Amino acid sequence: MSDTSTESRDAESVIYHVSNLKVQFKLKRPNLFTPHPILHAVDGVSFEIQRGKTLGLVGESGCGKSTTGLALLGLVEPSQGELLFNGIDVRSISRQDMIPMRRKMQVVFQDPYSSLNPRQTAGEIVMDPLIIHNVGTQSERQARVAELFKMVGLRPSQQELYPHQFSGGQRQRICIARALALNPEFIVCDEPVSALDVAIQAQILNLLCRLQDELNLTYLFISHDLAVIQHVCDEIAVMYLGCIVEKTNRANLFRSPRHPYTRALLSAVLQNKNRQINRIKLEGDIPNPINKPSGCRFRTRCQYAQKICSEVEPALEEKSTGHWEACHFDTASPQQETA
Amino acid sequence: METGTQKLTEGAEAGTGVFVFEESTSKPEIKWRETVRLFCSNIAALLGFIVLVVFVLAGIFGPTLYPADPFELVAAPLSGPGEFTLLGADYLGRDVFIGILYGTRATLLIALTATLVTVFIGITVGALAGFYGGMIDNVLMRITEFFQVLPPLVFSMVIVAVFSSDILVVILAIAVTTWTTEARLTRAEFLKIKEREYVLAARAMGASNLRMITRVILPNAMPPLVIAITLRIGITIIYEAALSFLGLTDPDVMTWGKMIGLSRDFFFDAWWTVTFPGLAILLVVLCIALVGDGLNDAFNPKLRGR
Amino acid sequence: MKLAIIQRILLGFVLVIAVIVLNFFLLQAAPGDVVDAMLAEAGGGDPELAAKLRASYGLDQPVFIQMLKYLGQVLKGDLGYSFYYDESVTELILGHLPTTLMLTLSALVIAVVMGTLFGVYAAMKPKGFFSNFVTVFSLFGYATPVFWLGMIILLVFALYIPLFPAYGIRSIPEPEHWFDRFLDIVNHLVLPTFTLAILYLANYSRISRASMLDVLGADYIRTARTKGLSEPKVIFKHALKNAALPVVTLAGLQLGQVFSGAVLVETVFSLPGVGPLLYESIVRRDYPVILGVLFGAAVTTIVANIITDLIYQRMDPRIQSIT
Amino acid sequence: MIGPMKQDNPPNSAKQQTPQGNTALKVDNLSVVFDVKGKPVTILSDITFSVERGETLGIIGESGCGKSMTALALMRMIPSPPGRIAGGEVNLNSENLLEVTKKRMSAVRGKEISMIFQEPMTSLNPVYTVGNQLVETIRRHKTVSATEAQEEAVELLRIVQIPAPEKRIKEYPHQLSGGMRQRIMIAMALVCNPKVLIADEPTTALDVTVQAQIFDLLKDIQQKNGTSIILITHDFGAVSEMADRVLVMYAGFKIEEGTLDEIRNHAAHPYTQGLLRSMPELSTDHDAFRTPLPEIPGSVPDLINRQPGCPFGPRCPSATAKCHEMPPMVDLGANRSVMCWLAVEEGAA
Repeated sequence: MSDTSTESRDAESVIYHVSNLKVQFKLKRPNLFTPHPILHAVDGVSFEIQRGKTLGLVGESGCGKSTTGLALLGLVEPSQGELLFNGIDVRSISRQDMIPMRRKMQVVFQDPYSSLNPRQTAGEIVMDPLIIHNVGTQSERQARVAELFKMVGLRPSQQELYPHQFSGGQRQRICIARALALNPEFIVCDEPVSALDVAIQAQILNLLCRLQDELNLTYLFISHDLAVIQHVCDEIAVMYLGCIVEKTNRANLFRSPRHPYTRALLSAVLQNKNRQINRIKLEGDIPNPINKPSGCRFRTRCQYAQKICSEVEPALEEKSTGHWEACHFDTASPQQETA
Repeated sequence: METGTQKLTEGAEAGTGVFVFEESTSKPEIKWRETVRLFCSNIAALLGFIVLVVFVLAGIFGPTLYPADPFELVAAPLSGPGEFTLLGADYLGRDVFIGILYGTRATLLIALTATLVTVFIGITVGALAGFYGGMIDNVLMRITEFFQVLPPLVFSMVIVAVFSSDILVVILAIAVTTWTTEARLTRAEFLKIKEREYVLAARAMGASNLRMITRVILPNAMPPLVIAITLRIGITIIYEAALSFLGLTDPDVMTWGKMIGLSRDFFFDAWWTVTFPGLAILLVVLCIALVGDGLNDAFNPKLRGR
Repeated sequence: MKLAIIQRILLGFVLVIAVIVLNFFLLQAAPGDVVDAMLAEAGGGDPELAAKLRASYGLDQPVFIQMLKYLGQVLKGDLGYSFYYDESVTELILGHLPTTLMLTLSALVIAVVMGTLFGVYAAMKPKGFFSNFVTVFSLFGYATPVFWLGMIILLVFALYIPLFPAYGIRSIPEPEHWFDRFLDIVNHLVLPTFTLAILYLANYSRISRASMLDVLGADYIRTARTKGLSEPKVIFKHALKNAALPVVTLAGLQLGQVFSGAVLVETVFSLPGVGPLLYESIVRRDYPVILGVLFGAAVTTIVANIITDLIYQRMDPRIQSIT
Repeated sequence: MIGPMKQDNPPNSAKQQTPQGNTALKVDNLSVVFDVKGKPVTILSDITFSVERGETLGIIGESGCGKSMTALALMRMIPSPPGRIAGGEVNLNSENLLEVTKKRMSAVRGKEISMIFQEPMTSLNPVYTVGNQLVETIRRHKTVSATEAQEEAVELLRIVQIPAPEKRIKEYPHQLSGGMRQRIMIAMALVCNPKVLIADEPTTALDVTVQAQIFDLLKDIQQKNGTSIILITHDFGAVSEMADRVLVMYAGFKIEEGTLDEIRNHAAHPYTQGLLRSMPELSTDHDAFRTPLPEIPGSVPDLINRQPGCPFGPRCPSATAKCHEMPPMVDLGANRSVMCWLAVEEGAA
């Protein structure tokens, strides 16, 4: 696999262009006399997804990675930002025009137990998108469903079964088949393997990779697991509290991570082969996204935090070719090695 | 061994060829069939169901097979069971048995219609509030809250007193005062199911709101609703009986509650005039409860024994 | 916390206003008005007098103005005048309220306390005899019409085994000593309270049994056991408080229905409560009293709901801070 | 930093210094049966292991393999009915916990053996303050006054590194973050310095960075108190991080046991091998990108309709006709054993 940063980035190769995306949720107020608390779930995120590639969004719970995915699919209403899918502004088009767009983008969720309607058989679930978009005749639909079942490694005879009669891994295969039904170009994989057992994870990851190659799919791959991200993603964006703190290709991120948070996250990964010796310990917990710290949002847990960090929010800047970072300092320089 | 592992990387689900275990051959079980099977294995529920069927048949065919007028004076006033009539006569000499027989039709009909109206209002309001949320939810829930502070029986007594004791008014009076329970339940179910990822997935596929409500969410919200509706029929029977007991019902229709109410001043002298109609109510509602319990167990086999 | 209470009371006030508005429109919809009632009492009158009277009562003004007037009147505590009883409706209702309150509150307290205990005990042995008893008992509680149960209880405990008086709240003549008078009232209240309580008891024991079973499966109960706490402590400290939450919610929601039950029980036992007052007024078509009772019942429910909310907030710390 | 000390500092490895027979907990042939629709289903089959003082034993397996059930069985907290302990011994201080009275058992819980759970969100009672729940634990096992217990509770919170413990102790669980709640759970488990601490997926519900903090804390406590830890997890990374020895479970059986190093590098059972290989790992080899991961086909067997023979048979790449029979447990010396016909053949050869 070649390094994507050297490839041309013309409009043709970009399938999704996101700039300054913000999503806010108005929370229930505790009583009538206080204003609604605003949760800034996604707070100004920009990236591009290359056609046929995988962009990984990685971060801990509450960092806004899933919300970003839902916003790209038009399933949550952004409060600000530009979303260009194949050059078309998704936010400005009418409801009616959105329907054909939906065929091109699909989603696979984390929990295969809650993402299938328990009242439908597996076959009906996979056929549903075809019915909704009125594709083909009944017999064509049935043929398509059988084909999809084969594609994801299920037997056609399993169409008659209900979701509760499948194991977790098989359910996730049904979800993938449903996502593929309309021949989408772009799929948001929202933690597709987090709820599965280790041995099953491998099955699903292999399937997703194989399908991407066969069908030339583009993935937005959302995960908290850096090992999984490293395994499948070409480009990676690290999110913390609603913002991207680092964005680069896979080789750069894992070979020379820059942002203190990325490095802490990497060193916190539990490894099978050896125990981490120089673990960077982060103090405390992720702050509440309703009351974010001023300035740099990572400063409360950052060992390099200075006065400026609480005053000015660092912008996401290209620190070296194809390597973007939001930090006031260059903390990844060699002094780190001695620490 | 190495070759073995590589052969397996294709992601198929079957065994490895050398060593094939019999695959479990459980037939695809269709959910409702399983539900019916579970229901029938519950003897009390089945018994309740049979008794209910008997009452319904009596309500439908009884008056045809046994033509009589429940208001007719056929026996000596306050004569006991077995004297002139099967279950005795009331203070004017009306036959208690014929009253119960004819009351079955009226009582069940009023209760069923009132339940349908109640459930229709309740589910509609609850579904809209739960599905759309936000402002719509707020407004509908404030309205629900308003209806909840009006004590149901008192409120329906007032409605009947202000308008009229026509059967339609009685039915509406029952429905208007009790739909809030169904609305709250439906809303709660909708809110819960709305969070499930398959609902989000349906939206991602481009399903319309109507499809989401009727095809995706409502079928999954049905099990608790079916149980609630079943129990609601029983509650409505008692409710209607209470209104009739107080004399707030159509004067030309004989119902079980009215029989008890009419004999209110004489029951110290003739226990049978209130006991038998009351037992009829008790029996029917009890059987409905048994059926409801059976449905509950059948829908949630995990909760059995609770 | 304090703001939440103020908010709750404000919302209650809005509901009261809404009930008054509803009352006004019901009054409009009712056949006849105050003047008709007065003239009927006086044995008829000529249309001219009627028109004059209507003008003096402001009945010729636009509906909206009349509604505002009515609203102001009710908020001042004036619910109108009963021509049948020849008394102010407010005073009439306040006079009948103590009996109703005594009956409903004692029945409710008995039902909630005993019901919770029944439920807890049944949940500890979900397959045991007592647990099955609670299930059957609650089934009968659901299926029995309260007025019929009252009549049967009267037959048994007042007629065949005459242990208690059959009707009224005081003996005639009344005993001299205040304590004897108190005992006399209690004696009269035993059967109606028992009737009402037994049905609610059935309901509460079922709810608390289900809720207790739920809570006993919770992770924090497992934690309490791994800490080595004794079983009574696990049940009565850790489980009970959590299991009681749904019971409190239900009790709050049901207060209005307790009122409904009281109407029927009072009618059966001929207690001088609000129930028979309402019944009589409906027979006499005495609309100011009918709507006054509706208003009173609604206000009682609203106040009860506010109290329930406050109790709930005290029991569940999660409610207090939402963020 | 505790990580490096563990490797460089000999005094820390307490178990190597102490003589043999320093076993904290010994489990023999523990079996658990559940009645499902009147049919007995064996959830745990003859589990045998022991834990040395100051040692961490990792129990690893996929969901439904019986690892959490093992923990509950040790505490005698199997939900009953439908479950029951069908046989075996759990020896702690030369006392078989399966035979002591209920009263004695509840005195042992929280004092000699403590437990922490996966979901710190739901494991604390939401309607009582943190302090209340800590104090009641202290007063259950120690005769101290309320104020003394209160002071002790604050001290415990300090030990588990909770900032501002005097303030936190008055808060309710919902006011704390997941990491904080797990620390509270640990503090509660430490009240009496238990000999054995069972940690059932203690970090699964937590974020990666918080997970590391909790592991460091557990190691710290073990080092100070010489507590034996039984770590139950599905994550080999967590086992590598914490454990000295590893026990692999599958479908209610112990299928392999050995030191961390042996399991990691020389796994004998095909299941263990598959599990280790199928795990995506952070690698420095960037060409490994998207190479298919070796997978274990199929999924965990249904315990109710299990076929006779080796439980892993249907999914095993090296299965032979012999695997229709139950393989024996093969002892490979010093606490190293494996349940597989392959090992039997190797032993014979």
